[in-house]
Amino acid sequence: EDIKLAASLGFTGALESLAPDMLGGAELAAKEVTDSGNLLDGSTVEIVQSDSTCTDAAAAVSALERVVAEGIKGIVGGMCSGETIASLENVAVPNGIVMISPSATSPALSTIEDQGLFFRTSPSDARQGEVMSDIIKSRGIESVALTYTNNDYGKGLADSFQAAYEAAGGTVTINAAHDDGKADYSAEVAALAAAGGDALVVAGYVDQGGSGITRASLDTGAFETFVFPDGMISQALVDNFGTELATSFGQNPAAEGEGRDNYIATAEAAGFDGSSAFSAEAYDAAAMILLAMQAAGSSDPAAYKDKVMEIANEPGEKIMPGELAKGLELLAAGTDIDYVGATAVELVGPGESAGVYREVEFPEGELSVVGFH
Amino acid sequence: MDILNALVAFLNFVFIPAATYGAQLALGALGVTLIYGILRFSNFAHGDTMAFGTAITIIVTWGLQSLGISLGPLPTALLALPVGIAGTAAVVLLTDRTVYRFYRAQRAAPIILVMASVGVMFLMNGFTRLLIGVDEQRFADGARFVINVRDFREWSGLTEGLALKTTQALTLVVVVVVVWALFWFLNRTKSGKAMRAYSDNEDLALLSGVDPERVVRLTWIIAAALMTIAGVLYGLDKSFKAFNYFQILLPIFAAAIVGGLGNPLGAIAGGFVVAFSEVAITYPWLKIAGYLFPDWQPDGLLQLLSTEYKFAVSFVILIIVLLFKPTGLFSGKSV
Amino acid sequence: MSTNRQAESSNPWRAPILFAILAILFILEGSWRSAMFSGSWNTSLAILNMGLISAITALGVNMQWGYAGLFNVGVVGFLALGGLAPVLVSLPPVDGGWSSGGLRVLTALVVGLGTLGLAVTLWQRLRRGWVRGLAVTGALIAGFVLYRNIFDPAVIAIEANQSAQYGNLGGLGWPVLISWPVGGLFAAAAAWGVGKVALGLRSDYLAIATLGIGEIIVAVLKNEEWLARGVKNITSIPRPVPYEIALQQNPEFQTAAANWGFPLAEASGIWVKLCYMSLFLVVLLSIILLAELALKSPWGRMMRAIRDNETAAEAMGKDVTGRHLQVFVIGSAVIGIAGAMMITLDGLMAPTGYNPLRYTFLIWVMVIVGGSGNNWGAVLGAILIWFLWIKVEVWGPSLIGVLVTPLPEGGLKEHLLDSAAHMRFIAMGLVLLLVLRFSPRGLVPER
Amino acid sequence: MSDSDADKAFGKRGNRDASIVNPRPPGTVDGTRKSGPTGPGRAGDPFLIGDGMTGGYGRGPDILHDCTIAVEKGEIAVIVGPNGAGKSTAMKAIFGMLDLRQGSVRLNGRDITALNPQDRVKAGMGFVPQVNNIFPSMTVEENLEMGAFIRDDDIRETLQQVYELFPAVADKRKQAAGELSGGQRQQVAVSRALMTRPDLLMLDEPTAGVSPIVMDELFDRIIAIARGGLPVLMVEQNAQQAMMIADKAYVLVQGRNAHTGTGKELMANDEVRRTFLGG
Amino acid sequence: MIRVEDLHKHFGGFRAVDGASMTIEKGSITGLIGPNGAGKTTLFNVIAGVLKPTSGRVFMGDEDVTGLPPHELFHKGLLRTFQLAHEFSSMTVRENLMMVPGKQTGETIVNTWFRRGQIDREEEALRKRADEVLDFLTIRHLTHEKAGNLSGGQKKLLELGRTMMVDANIVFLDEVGAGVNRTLLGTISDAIIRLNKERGYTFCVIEHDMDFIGKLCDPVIVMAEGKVLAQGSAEGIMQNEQVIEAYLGRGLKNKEMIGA
Ligand SMILES: Nc1ncnc2c1ncn2[C@@H]1O[C@H](COP(=O)(O)OP(=O)(O)OP(=O)(O)O)[C@@H](O)[C@H]1O
Ligand SMILES: Nc1ncnc2c1ncn2[C@@H]1O[C@H](COP(=O)(O)OP(=O)(O)OP(=O)(O)O)[C@@H](O)[C@H]1O
Ligand SMILES: CC(C)C[C@H](N)C(=O)O
Ligand SMILES: [Mg+2]
Ligand SMILES: [Mg+2]
Repeated sequence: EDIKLAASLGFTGALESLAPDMLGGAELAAKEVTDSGNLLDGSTVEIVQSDSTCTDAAAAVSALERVVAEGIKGIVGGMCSGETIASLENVAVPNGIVMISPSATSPALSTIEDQGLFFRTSPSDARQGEVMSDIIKSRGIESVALTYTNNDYGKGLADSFQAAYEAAGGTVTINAAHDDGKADYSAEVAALAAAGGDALVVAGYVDQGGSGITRASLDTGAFETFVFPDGMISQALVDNFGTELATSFGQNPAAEGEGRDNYIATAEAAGFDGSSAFSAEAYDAAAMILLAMQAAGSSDPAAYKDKVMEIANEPGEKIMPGELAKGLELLAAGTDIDYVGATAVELVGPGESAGVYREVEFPEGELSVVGFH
Repeated sequence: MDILNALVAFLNFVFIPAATYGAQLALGALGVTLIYGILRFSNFAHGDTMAFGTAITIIVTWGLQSLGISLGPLPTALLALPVGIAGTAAVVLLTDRTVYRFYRAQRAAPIILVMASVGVMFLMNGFTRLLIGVDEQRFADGARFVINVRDFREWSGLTEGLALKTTQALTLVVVVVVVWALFWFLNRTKSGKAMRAYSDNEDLALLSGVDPERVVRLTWIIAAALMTIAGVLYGLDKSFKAFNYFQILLPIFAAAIVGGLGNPLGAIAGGFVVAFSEVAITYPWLKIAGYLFPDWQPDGLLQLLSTEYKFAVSFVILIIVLLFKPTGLFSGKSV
Repeated sequence: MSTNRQAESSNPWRAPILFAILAILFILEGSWRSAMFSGSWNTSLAILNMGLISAITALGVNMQWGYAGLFNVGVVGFLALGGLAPVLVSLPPVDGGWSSGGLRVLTALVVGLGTLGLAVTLWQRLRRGWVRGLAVTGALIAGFVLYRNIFDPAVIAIEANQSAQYGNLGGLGWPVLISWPVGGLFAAAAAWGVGKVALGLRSDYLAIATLGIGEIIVAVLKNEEWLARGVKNITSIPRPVPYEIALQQNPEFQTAAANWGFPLAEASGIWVKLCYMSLFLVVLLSIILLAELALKSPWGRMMRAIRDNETAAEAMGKDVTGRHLQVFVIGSAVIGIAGAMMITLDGLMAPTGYNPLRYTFLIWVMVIVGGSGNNWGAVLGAILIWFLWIKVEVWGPSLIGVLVTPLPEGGLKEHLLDSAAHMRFIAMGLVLLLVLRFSPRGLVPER
Repeated sequence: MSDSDADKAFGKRGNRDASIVNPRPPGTVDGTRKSGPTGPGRAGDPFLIGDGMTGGYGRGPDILHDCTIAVEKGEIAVIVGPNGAGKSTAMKAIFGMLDLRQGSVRLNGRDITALNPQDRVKAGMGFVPQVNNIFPSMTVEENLEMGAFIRDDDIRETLQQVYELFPAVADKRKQAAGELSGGQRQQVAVSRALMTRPDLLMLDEPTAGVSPIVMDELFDRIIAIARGGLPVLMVEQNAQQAMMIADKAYVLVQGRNAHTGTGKELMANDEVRRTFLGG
Repeated sequence: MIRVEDLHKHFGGFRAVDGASMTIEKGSITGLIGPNGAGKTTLFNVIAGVLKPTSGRVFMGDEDVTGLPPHELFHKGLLRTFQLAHEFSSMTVRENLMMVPGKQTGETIVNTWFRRGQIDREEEALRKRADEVLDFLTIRHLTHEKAGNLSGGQKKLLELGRTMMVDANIVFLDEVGAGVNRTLLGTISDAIIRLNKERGYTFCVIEHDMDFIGKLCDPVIVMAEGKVLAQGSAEGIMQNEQVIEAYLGRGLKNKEMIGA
């Protein structure tokens, strides 16, 4: 059989720079599985692209309708929460296709009516807010300014953080949105600087407004200490700012262990940046769809949707990135597996990643991990 | 002392950033206005052509850097700029030749030209991405600061710091030079006068022996230079990202309209009006008030509106400006 | 100019032929699986439905531009405002939303509007001079402070109410179809305000004012959570048509689907889309009917006269500003209706999606490509451009695939293939330029 | 100004939004056209002759039908005729602003039919159109400089001569031409054409809307110019005065030569006077 | 009929109309002449509501109409033509006429949906009236021509025709003669006289052709530099030294060079 999976990602539009590495992840998984020849008696897997544009729900839906017509058996995506919800409600549910999003993190997706078809390999932002609050408190910082990218991700994260932080006795001097892709962030930085605080929490995207805000804050001397959540933590951040982040820190979902490192290395060999945000999650999403198919012995979404939770969680043999062939073999043999993958997948509740976060610092212009939460 | 602190805070967070941004917008608006005045349509491809010119400049800059050539404290991109301008001019002339000239000869309604420019916008958009990709690119090198916050604090003994980046200083200087050169060109040289004459009355310019196609070519070349310079300065100061150059189109048009379309002086003023209204209106005055009235302890941030509305507010300002100056800031004289 | 218009005499068959070609495109899309087409009726109908909504939007823009020469660059704003209607009309009310601060918010809004009204009255009543300036400024500041004092706490209270799931006021729980005209009303009200300020002044005002209102409306939708949850989005907006899942479980439908020979899931999708399509067609055709009736009567003649020569029309007793306001409001209302329909179709309100490229420029392209001033042209342009906008996503990469075949394997080829997604824009640009080249007055020129 | 030019914006159509397109009237001549080669003239030609011209605008119907207009050195030739007869069209045809379908234009012993207007200026022709004949936002002096655009030599002397010829123009030299009154504009327009140092001056209704005193002034100048050796070809509706000064006069009707003769002859012709000159 | 009191209209610092006062009597054909730039057109525009005066008042009968917009003045019976013809160029000649009458049922958008019958009846009546006007102006053969294709003089006739579609009180004509063939101008002046006699229109006419003014107008008002310079009968004005000095001139100086 020739199995097609859709990669519904924003190849054009506001987050177009993240999409290629995410696609790379999904394709890597597909290639690994195809090459192994172990899936459902030697089926091959092909990834078809569907441009979700990240922001235009209608275009995302139309594009997805099209690939559904091509007979896809599962969807890796969508990318941004808004467009993901639209695709889920308008395409995936009506057509009964499984959808695993690597990056849609809005808490709203936890409660959505999904007929058991929707999963995600990233945790809900509700959790990260709490983790971030703990980290900041533990460093003895009592007041912060907060800026977030103005979408459901940024807003949700900012709100959950503010609630957690204030409950723990901290002060948020200002909670201001910034829009991505704007020409200039002077006004935002001026406002943040005027409000003051011991640190600035930048709940944004590293190659979007988040970096712009950080840059301008450093240049004008508005803040010296920054707190970065997942949208910001990446090699690009270190490249951009180097030693200027000596006192800054942050956290992002990333499990302990060699899974992630393996993945990054493999990705580099395959010619893309595996440490780019949500690239690993995309790999895991694709891998999980394929493993679930194997577990169900069928590529029919109605059959394999119930297997996703099984292969993702304990009990079973741990499967790391690069070991998909082994996983398929085990499943074919009827052995239970526990897919760990590049992001230490552990699905909880309605099928979303439980979320292990690593705490990082940037001494001497290098990213270094100081602990896990 | 406190008054000085207040002043420095204002300069650092409002004045210098807004002036830089305003200068970048002004250059963009100048190009828009020039094309509007002479070719008679609003060029929607402006932002994406800026991106294209910048992309060429960046690639050349990389080449120079890899050869070890640099400009000392100034960004190497300045050396690459002429190449960028030449490349952009070539591309723009090619589009004129293949797209706009047809409609000019047909005397098509100008809205058609506007829509054709939307088509060109899509093309440029795609080509830029093919050329340099979608990622963010930083290409500023050389010294980062003329004055930085820490040095300023030490030197002045104030609590507030003041920073002036090389790129900011560069932007302001370049804008002054470019604007002066443009005005000198338009008002003093024969070719400049031919351009103004053509803009004023096409047929009569023809009857005076002006070659209209030469004027058109000249306009595109100057516009290409303005676009590339604006794009590179903007990219140096912020960073290069193809998508942002589409986003900057809106404020550029706003600036050009407020200034009175077709009017170069207006374009410059418009750029600064837009920039300052964006930054100043949403500024929380708490800190400055704190310096000026140390005893007053307001509970809010003294922010008129939150920054989410900065763009919206700047439009309201623009409408108010227009209500008091119904023909734009500088009407009458045009390109 | 005039000559070149006369020469291109309009062929009465032009529009029907073009519509037939368009129909064939959709049929191919629905039935022929190939490199060019998906061969799925679901895709075909999905494109068509969105195309119909675009057509209604384009009709609204065409009324403003084609009939009256008004340049509206805030299409996205009116569309978004219309989209607010389904949220406020058809969602069930949120428990505790109203009691936590609903009335106070309404009071605050009344205070805000009252302040503006007061300021305008003062401006008109008082004599020119510094007293007037002072009085107006004073009234505005006082009003603003009062407004913020009532508004802010109320909003905080509402947004705190079950903020993860709601945090908004919710709607009235009425049938969603009612929200379509309501969306029109919303947009019309905003247009009236904009028109009052900007029309009758230099035409640039309208451009700036609409550009601004577009930004403002979208900013409000993004940031005013109490209204429609802002960027946290509203999902599961009720539908006027059955749900696929319900159909799939309905035995009658199951047998019907079997009779047609379609798989159940596919059949349910097609059925739902057909339902939407009929609703949209009814709206579209009624709007066209009303518009054509108006155009082919003294009102239309008056509008043509105004567009032709404002000064002379004014001297011949026509209230040019009044008519402009009328057309602007009506056109915006039509856009608002389309906005409400779009949200109904999407079932989702995500304000971050309202970007001007897609909802202002693309609509303009539709109107101009179709032929401004001509209702059928606008419809044709809208559906065609929407079709292409969706299809170039496929055609672009295949195009680049064909283009690079002669290239040697290596970095450049790799790079080009990687960038295939951006071919969408290049292909779109090419299509647009080609259409404009071969029919520079639009596909179906006016008259 | 206020109520005249403003609404021509889009070829007299609506959609005149100033925020996307420049509302100033666009040109009517295709500036992209390239010149063809010039040919030899014919023996016995007058200084300028538009010979057997037939043609119209764009792809529209013929407006001129086998129409011939000529002028000799030192003479004034006047074209009169009813509105819409094709007088302005004939002038434009001679100047290459529309394609001739038949006939030729010969100047000073050369066949210039294939030249575009820009090159005819270089060949020594000066033209003052009926409307839109100044650069409104440029100063009067800049208007004159534009007149001298094709010249590379020192223009100060010519400038001085023109100022002497038109003192009213000299007074306003620093003012934007668009701020002048109708009569002054006409003088600027004629001055601009003179700055080219043309070998031939063509004027399309230079006195329309001009007060009697300024009209006399203009006619005086035109006579002086012509007698200075520069041939003048002009269209006039103030036929009675025009006929008085005309060495040669053409009556055009529906694009054809209806009557030709000296001004005095035509004035003496009763039928011509009644039907065309309003006598 | 129309009384103008101490009217000023300044553009920036420039005083285009500088304290003009005049009265246009009911039933008269008043001429308005003056050098180029005297402010005649500006005065017209102020009276017709196109421009707002800097100061001064305009009365129509006893009513103060200063600053009313043009379309309201139209409904009070004040009509005007333009110095350069302002036809609706993309509409036919007949449509140009039919659009003139105000308060048509079919001009209200709701009526176009629900009252087609009445609209059709009104249109029929309008069409008839338009054809009568075209007959009167002797351009019936151009009924279906696009107005933009008319020649200069025909456009001026059409402008005049529009004033006949409704019952006007006063008509302002701005240089109907400029660029118009003198023979055709005779037809136009006949038409003006007939309208004045048969329908009792009051006219105010700007013109530079003194034959035309002399034949048609009484009284004649002379403006210069934004002020009223003189006023009186046509013959009287043409003898007035000041007027000759400022406006009429004394004929050609280069007479001796003619007809060499
Ligand atoms: N640009 C144009 N396109 C098409 N037809 C035109 C154009 N200009 C003029 N015409 C037509 O050509 C004919 C002759 O026009 P022309 O301007 O030559 O007349 P004219 O003799 O100069 O009249 P007038 O005395 O009114 O200036 C008229 O019927 C006119 O409608
Ligand atoms: N919008 C304007 N802005 C500035 N100046 C103006 C404007 N309109 C008219 N003027 C000036 O006002 C003066 C009077 O102009 P107006 O058109 O009333 O003269 P006129 O008496 O009608 O002359 P003509 O006989 O040439 O038509 C002129 O000097 C003119 O330049
Ligand atoms: C691609 C991601 C950064 C998207 C983001 N997490 C969202 O939910 O919208
Ligand atoms: Mg003429
Ligand atoms: Mg006048």
